[in-house]
Amino acid sequence: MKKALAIVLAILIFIVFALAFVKIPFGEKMSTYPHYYNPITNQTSNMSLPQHYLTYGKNDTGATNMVTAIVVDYRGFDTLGEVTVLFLASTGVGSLMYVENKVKKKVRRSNAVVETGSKLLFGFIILFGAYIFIHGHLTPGGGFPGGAVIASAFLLLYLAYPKFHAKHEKLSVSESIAGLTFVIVGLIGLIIAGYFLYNFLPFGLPTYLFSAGVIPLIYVAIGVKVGSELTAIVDSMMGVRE
Amino acid sequence: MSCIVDLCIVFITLISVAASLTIVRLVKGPTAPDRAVAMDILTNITIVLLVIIGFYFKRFIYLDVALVYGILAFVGVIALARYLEGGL
Amino acid sequence: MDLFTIVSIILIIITVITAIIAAEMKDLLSAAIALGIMSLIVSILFYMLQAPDVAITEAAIGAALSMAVVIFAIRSTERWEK
Amino acid sequence: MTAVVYIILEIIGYIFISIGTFFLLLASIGLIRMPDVYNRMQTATKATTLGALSVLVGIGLIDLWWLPKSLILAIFIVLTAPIGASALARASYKHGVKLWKGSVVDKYKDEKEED
Repeated sequence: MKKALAIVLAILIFIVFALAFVKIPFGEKMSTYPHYYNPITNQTSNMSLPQHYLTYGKNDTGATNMVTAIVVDYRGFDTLGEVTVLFLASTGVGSLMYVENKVKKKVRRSNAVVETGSKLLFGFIILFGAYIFIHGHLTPGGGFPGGAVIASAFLLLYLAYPKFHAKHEKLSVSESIAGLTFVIVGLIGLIIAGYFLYNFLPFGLPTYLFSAGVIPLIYVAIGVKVGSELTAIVDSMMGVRE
Repeated sequence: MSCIVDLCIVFITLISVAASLTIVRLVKGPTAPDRAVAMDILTNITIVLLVIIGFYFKRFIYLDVALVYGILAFVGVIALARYLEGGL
Repeated sequence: MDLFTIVSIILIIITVITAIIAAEMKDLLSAAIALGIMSLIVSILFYMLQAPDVAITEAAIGAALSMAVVIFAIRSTERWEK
Repeated sequence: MTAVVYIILEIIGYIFISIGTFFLLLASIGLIRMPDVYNRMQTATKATTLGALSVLVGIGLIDLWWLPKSLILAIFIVLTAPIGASALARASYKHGVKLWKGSVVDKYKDEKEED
């Protein structure tokens, strides 16, 4: 009875959502609002927003990957908010999992294959994560997946060696330095041009590594920050073992 | 040129049939290690599928997704294995 | 119907089956494995819809981290659902 | 002259991809047909590693611009797949999965005391 009621309710909610969203033009040129007003340059254009990004994005930001241009440049302030949400999540997990008298748990050691292999692959995985977030403006990827890859490298060491522990002080220091870099880059833009996260460095040639102004700088900061936060989450969920 | 595209899509279909055959083991498998083996096989099949779909689209930069799976997929398998042998 | 549509239909059916397994299984470790497989297939679907950025994020989170966190949670509670 | 070489490389690459696809299909059939965990792991892991390597080399031969990155991916697979498989086999032995009734030798049981 309860299950049938739940299914009927789910179907009703689905129908309501379908009716509500079927009218919204998705990615098309909207006929009722044809003018996109740019508040910075005080211009109006009669393109839709995706068309505007695809047409002017490369000249505005210098990034080849348009998703990166939108995430870091056009919507950079939102990204600062997302990183802050992740920081709050990490703090919450740390405070929930904190125990005063830590009981050391006796666990079985892993075998030689896993230990040697994880020691060998740790450097490769860190290198690959750095590649992902440094090349964020050229290839798919960016700060968030790069940070997740770096955290996975530390997770591998936690799994292979029962006695491994990342120092919490160093993690918080690297995380704070990365967050400060993000905010300081934004504030320099505020001082130079009058709005937050202004792209003040020269753009360079597109498709080269040193291009797109401050975007690679911000993505490196986001990568280090996300990596240390996720490593702190893994560390506090792992507990103390022996 | 059209011949090349046809061959690629045939390979993609065959490999996705292989992926759906591993799901049979995931549904049937009596114990958890059977399902873990199915996942281990499916990660390898997924890497190949990603590479061939990227080749079908003729996008070189799409290979990065397959690289992420190639280097990270075994970490999840090792987490499972360490839990099963009581090492966590 | 061309072959590409058939491939996407196969992958969508696999996604639905693994999601049902992850919800209904009494053994929570098997449910975690099904969740990992679901994130794999969803990543392929994002990739086929030409969204490599979403696919790479899904791959990096779903391949190792999310399953490891679920396994840590199972370790500190219980493996079998009552 | 060079065009002929490219066509020959392309044909060899397609042959490699067909071999790889065949082995992947065989691996998934073996995963269903084999009787216990160790047999399944033994069939499927070896066959998928060979199939994946063969497909990657084939794609590198068809379009030579893809060769370096696909070789890097092949190296990653060669390094990671055996580690995962051996850890999983050892874990399922320690977890207490019984061998199939037709198996004749169990060498790990004798070495287990040293561990």
